[in-house]
Amino acid sequence: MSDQTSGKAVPTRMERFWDSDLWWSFKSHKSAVGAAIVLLLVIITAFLAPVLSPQNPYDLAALELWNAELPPIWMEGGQMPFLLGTDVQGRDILSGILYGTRISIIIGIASVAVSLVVGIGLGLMAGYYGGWIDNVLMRIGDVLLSIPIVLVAILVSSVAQQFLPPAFREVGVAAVLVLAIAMYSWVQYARVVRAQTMVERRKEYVMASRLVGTPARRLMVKHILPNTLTPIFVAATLNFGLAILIEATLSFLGVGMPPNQPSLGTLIRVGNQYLFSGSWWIVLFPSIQLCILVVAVNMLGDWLRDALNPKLR
Amino acid sequence: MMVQPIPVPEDSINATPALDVQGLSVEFPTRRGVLKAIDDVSMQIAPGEILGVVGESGAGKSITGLAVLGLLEHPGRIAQGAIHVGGRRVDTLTEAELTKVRGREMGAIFQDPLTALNPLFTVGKQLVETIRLHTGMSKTEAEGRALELLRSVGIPAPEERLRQYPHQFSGGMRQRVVIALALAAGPRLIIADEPTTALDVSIQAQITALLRKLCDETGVGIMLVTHDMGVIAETADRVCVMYSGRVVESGPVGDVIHNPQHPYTKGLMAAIPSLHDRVEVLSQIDGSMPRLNARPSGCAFHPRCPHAGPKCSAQKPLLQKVGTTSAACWLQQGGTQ
Amino acid sequence: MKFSRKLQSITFGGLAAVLLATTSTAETVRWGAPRDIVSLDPYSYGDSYTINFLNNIYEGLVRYNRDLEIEPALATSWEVVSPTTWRFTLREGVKFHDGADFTAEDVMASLLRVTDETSPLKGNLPAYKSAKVVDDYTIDIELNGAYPLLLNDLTNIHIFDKGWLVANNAEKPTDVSAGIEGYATFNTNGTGPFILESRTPEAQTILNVNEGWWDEPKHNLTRVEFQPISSAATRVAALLSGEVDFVDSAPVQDLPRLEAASNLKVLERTDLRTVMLGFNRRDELVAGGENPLNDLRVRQAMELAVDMDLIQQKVMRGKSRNAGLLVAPSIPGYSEELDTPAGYDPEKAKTLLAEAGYEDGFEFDFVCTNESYVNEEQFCQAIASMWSRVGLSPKLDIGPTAKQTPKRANGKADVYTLGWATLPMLDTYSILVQVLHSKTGNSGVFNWGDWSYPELDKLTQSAAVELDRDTRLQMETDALKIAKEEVIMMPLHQQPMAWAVSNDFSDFPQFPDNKPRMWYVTK
Amino acid sequence: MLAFIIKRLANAVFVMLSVTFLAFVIFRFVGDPVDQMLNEQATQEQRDDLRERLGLDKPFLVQFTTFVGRAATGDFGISFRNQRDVLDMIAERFPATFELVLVATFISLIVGVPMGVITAIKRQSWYAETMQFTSIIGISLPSFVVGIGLILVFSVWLGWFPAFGRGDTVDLGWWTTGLLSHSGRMSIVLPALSLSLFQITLVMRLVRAEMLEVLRSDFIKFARARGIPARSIHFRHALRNCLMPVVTMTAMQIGGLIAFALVTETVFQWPGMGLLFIQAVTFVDVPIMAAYLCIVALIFVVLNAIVDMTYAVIDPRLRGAEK
Amino acid sequence: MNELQQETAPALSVSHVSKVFDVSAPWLNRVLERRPKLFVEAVSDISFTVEKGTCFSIVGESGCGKSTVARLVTGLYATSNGDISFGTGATGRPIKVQMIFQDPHSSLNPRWRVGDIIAEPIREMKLRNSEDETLARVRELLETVGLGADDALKYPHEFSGGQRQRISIARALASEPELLVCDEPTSALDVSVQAQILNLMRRLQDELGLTYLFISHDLSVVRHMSTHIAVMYLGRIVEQAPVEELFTNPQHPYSKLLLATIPDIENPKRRVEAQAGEPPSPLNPPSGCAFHPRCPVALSKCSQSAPDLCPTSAHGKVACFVAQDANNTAMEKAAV
Repeated sequence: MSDQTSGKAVPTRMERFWDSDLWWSFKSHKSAVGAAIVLLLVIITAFLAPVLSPQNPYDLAALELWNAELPPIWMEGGQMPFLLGTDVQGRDILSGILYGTRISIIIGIASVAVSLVVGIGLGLMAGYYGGWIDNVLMRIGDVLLSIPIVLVAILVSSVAQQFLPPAFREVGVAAVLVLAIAMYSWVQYARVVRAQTMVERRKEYVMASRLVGTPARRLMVKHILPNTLTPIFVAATLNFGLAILIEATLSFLGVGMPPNQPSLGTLIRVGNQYLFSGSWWIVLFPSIQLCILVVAVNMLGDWLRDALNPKLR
Repeated sequence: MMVQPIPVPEDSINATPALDVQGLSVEFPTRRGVLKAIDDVSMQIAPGEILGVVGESGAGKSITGLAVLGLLEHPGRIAQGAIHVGGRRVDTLTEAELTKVRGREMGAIFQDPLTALNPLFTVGKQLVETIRLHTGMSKTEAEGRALELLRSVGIPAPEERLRQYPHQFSGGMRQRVVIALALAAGPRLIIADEPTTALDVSIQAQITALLRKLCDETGVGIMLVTHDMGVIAETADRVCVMYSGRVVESGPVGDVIHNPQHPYTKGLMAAIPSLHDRVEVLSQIDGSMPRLNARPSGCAFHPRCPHAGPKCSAQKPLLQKVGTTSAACWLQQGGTQ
Repeated sequence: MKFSRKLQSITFGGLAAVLLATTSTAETVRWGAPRDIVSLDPYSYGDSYTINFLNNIYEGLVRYNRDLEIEPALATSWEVVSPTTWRFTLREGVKFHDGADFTAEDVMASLLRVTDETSPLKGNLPAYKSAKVVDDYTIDIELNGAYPLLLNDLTNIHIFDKGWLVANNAEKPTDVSAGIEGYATFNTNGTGPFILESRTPEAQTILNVNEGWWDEPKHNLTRVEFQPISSAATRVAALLSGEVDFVDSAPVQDLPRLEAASNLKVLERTDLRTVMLGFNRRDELVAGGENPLNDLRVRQAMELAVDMDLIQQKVMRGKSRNAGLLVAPSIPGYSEELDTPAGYDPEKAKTLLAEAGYEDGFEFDFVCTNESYVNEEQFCQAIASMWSRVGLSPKLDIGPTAKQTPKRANGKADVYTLGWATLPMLDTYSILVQVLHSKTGNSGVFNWGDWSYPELDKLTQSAAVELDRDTRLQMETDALKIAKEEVIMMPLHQQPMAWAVSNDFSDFPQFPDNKPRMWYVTK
Repeated sequence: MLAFIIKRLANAVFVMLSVTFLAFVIFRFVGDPVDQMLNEQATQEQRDDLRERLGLDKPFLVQFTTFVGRAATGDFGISFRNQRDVLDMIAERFPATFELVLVATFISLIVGVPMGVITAIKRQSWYAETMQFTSIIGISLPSFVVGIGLILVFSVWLGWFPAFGRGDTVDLGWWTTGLLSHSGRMSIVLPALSLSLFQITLVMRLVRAEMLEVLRSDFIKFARARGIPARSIHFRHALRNCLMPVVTMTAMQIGGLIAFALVTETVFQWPGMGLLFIQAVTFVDVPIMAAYLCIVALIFVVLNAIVDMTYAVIDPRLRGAEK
Repeated sequence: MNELQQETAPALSVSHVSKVFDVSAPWLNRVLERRPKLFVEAVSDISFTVEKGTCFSIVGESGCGKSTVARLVTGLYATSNGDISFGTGATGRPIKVQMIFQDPHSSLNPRWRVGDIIAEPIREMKLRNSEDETLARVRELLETVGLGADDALKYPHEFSGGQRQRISIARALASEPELLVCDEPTSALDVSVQAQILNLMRRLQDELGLTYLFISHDLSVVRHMSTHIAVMYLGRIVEQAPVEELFTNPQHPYSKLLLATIPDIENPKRRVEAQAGEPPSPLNPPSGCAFHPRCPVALSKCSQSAPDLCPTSAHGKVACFVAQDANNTAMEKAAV
């Protein structure tokens, strides 16, 4: 009876993955592979920053003003171990970039994670129950979407930072940024999940499960949720890039990370002041790193969107 | 009411078939190798004839229709064979040349009338556009013909309907509009891909009757692609049974239904529950149609065939005349050994 | 039809405006400023940058000349009638921009306005008690005690036209809380060398020459275009590309580049402003816990731990002047022998900290702003870094002035920056009474750390009423000495002041008070 | 239709009320307004007096109602720092931002739509792939980095365009425009370019996605089967069907651009509302922050409502829905 | 006595059940346009009983309310009116009901392994005590429906449509029901596969003593499967009869229309002009008998009042004035 399926050993999860269209599409996309490698490299180096970088740029005691504004190593006056030169505080640019990238990535991931949890949870509820819950949640979303994200982030960030007690300032600023970015982007996930939930809820497999008395919570989590994740996954990847950009923008505008805990945006803002004085390396390298990071993320997200879109296959 | 066919040179009407497909193969290159969706398919449709192409999903019947229209989706391609529409070879035409042939020489009707019409244009606009494109008529002339077409496909109050948008039509009426559009330039051939599947039973009968009538009146040849043997029986003159990308049997409708030659056709006919007699157990063909990337060697049907012999798995049978019909089966062609 | 005519007139109007805009470039200063003035009303906001700019439109009774000596302006002469009464004789024939005559009533109205209860500037005229119009061109000013610095204060008290104030219901300073705009906030009527043509806040303020100015113009300008460009990089770019021809605060790091540009010259000197650090002297630190900053050894250690020479060289590009005293050399009361920077000795600093019982250091808040002083963000980081290296744990808090000032003023800062130029008084007394004096009454307003040194307070109070200049200056110097010995505040440097101007200007005098006086500029 | 409009308006009012609430919370709780208004020398009596005059001693709800009532009439109070009517200040700056956004939008449509169409219909060609790749870079570059780069290259090195400001403006009475003067036109080039870069890629990608979607649809297949030529299919049938999302997004993005322009305005010192806002944030000039928030939201909401209503006019399906 | 009653009591009785959906325009539209609330009676006042071990079918065109009946019976929808009651099962408890769905693609969660899909009812309803027993039961069920035990580890997309429908049946059987509601179980399948599924269902009916409520639009399938048939039109049962009676002697004009228009392979009714007209919208049903605008024999009273479902024969019922009149006349004649 089970004609073509019997006889073959059942593949494991990993084998399934290696054999999947997704993996195959990935392998055949040069740009996606390239982007993944670059991204992996950026992330690994960022998280190995304490090991890799010659200096801890957040440790005030490690900064030596004598080493201020040294050019990159290949230029005249360049000094070991400052491969990419130093800024005006004697902060090693390479170390600053590695640590700054780490902050950017952490804020990006954290804000995506927070907004995912909130967005998926609320989206599932709105989509599954409908009615007034749906109405209230979606109206809140409308309001948040009516205020452009940069504005929300600036306001939240600048307002909330005021209320931070000094003891929490160091962790607090990053947390505030995460919340500021997440506050906006959960709406997007909530909407996607809600729409998808409303579709899935009517599907027959959900009815079949309801017929055997599966409780609503389990229905949502075990049945509906896994089937809404594909578009969410794509959106999350692209939003990760966006979150990094927003964080950089806020820091550039001066309402983000402070100069003694620089993220990439802060490094660019500070470096921008030295653009005309000849110390171009202070602004150039962080800018390049930021662009590389976001381009890689977006390229991967772009590929993922096409690869996971059943209509494009 | 009869549609005036666009005058065609007298001699070509009956002399050449509306459609002549010879040895057509269609391939889809995929990462797991090249899929042969259609394998060596041949069929002819005479003017004024309805050829039913029947088969289960995945048998390649729709792809045959699309290949004739030159509308295979990327990366599908015609690998072999020749297609002549009204005597003109179309499979070698460039896209630009094909564009001139489509609509003018051959029309198409698709399954879902809801999505087949551009929602942003009125029905009249879409009709006039198509008519003028192929006939060079003036706008007023084209409008006149559009009215005539709508009337001929049985749409009441066509003057009013011309100014309406597709969403203002019911499903059956919309399918009539689609048929009118396919007929707009008086083609010799219409590819009707599951034209009744999306419709209710009572409407379905109206549409098949309409197709039958138009075919008789205008002499257009129709390729009726469907999975519903009943529709074929009601509508077609001849039938082509497809299985796994190949034609396994073809012949006049009555003969194929009542006296099928190929084991697959036999099984298929027996599997349809009868409207008249009640049996305890339906005859069934075990298993399911192979996927195109795992087509069995020799006769594609042999793993499911109760009569299969060694030859069946070794060699591909060709379509051979058996009485009034043709079948591709070694049983009919001198045994399975 | 009607519409098209309207459109026509608009277009013609537009064309005319375009023509005007392109023809009036003759002797124009295009001024790229680091920030906008906040108002056109000099009394609405205690902001010296605004007041400095408005001095081109409004004038006081007296003014500083090119050498920063006081000279007559709207008053031609003055005499001290009694220790508490000064009589001013006013200049005749002076006209306001709207044509009204200048009289003693105008001075009276202006004094009332600036000393009004709601005026943010009333602290700038601390000795004022009342005034009395003697005749059209004579006015008496009554003081609440002997006060030698009245003229210095008056340089910055701009004179309004009374009639204009009355007509526009602007006799009182604009009161933000009332929720209405003051007329003087966006209109002017002064006697000065330039007349306001137009103003778009944060975009452009345009002045034209006042042909009817009472004084003999030493300038040849016809127009001043004032444009705030807050981003330093953009400001430099605009200067390099020739879009502006004067920048009054060029970033020090860009000076070599600007000097190298063929069309520009850089004017630099050290500012009168001394930048210093203040200490929280309350019983507890902001974060709680006993306050080590009350221990003199700790403050000394903090001073010794900072390598000001290195900062001068790297952060300030050699442009600043390291200070050992809280006032600049040209300020009366300055003493050269006291002006000895503490020097850099981290070992001794550690020893002192150990002696005080803080060998492991302690945590404290270090509050800086990011735009008040030259390269403030950078030198704060550098200082924090140096302190870290002797074992202290400064928590650096950098933000805009508007956010940091409430923290500093309300005692929510352990260590903070402050710059003091003694302007417009140009006398050590200014810093003594406003910063170093204990917080009592109108004194010690900027004593944000809340310290109290009775001896210093006494010297300050005596200096206030001492009419003999030398005695007074000695008292002031003595007070400074106490401040130095006790490390009440930690002087850092006199910050550099750099203007970059186009070579088209033949004369563009720079003043140590960092005030561009357009009436001395020739192109 | 009427019900639709009313519902749309009700929704808009709800959104505006919520945003106003947010603005009010900022206004009320970001620092003590009294602290911001009075200087350090003020006595406790002065403070209490001011508190009473501002109505800060009233219950929260009363304060909010007053705030909403005044905001509805455009009265956002006067700026702490500039002491001018906040609405006047914003109105003064509005033309600058609006012109910038308009020009940027124009550029993005002119460039983005054709690029989107090309990448959709010639999906496999090298130039389509190049454009697609470039668009990822365009969407990834932070606009401040782009702005700095543009200034460096086109102002400082090449000296072609001004680095800052708006150039000469022409006062039309109710509007000041930089587009009528040469220097104004030169000045807008770089900021508009920098602002539109992101937008171009957005439009391009949207058009591409929509085109691909529409090109796959049955009615396009049917149109091809009728022999409609490719050009007519692409531009008459397909493009028209994907214009609505493009129009929607463009209109919605105008709201977003107005806000996003603050980055560009900061880099190019463009005297628009965004610069005003950023400076207000720096100086904690709360009335301006609150007013800007409300006004941007209002623009957003109004554009949204207009788009929704245009929808009903453009799409025969929605038009016909009311019988 | 009691036992006897249990034996003969029907598995399912549906009496005067209606289901009304509120499809009103939003509140504001209604107020502004002075439109009343709008309800659609998807199912109106239907009654039928299903005897144990039989197959009761409901046929009709799309939108006639037959799927709604299926969902009402399974409890996915609540009734607006009327009662649905179940007989007593073999164990003495009320009969359990399960459902087989139409679309084998959407009726199985694509992210779940087949084994988990089939085990879900067992786990949810705690029908087995241990995991081992559950898995054994899953294997057993897979084999019952003709699949291999090792298919439990695969995902639905690895199966063909027919196999998926088998999985669907296995899942339905997992909760050990005695009544299966089958909503168009074969309409998405190809003919040869349809035969497999129909045969399987017949086999299971015999082996497990199942009762079917079978919903379909396909008359030939219905004829093959059912013992009783109800024909629905616009929410009402217009005719109800044992299968042979309905096919040989349809009473209602709509039943006649259906039989006349379905394609018949054996006796193609070619060249017969099909009856015009389309089913009316349920939003705006015609007055009286809903079929009257399309009815060739409609009387004037047909547009005024709706006929009740009245018995015409021992087992047959019809809701048509004309058919009832004819019947009465015939009976009178017979009586005379």
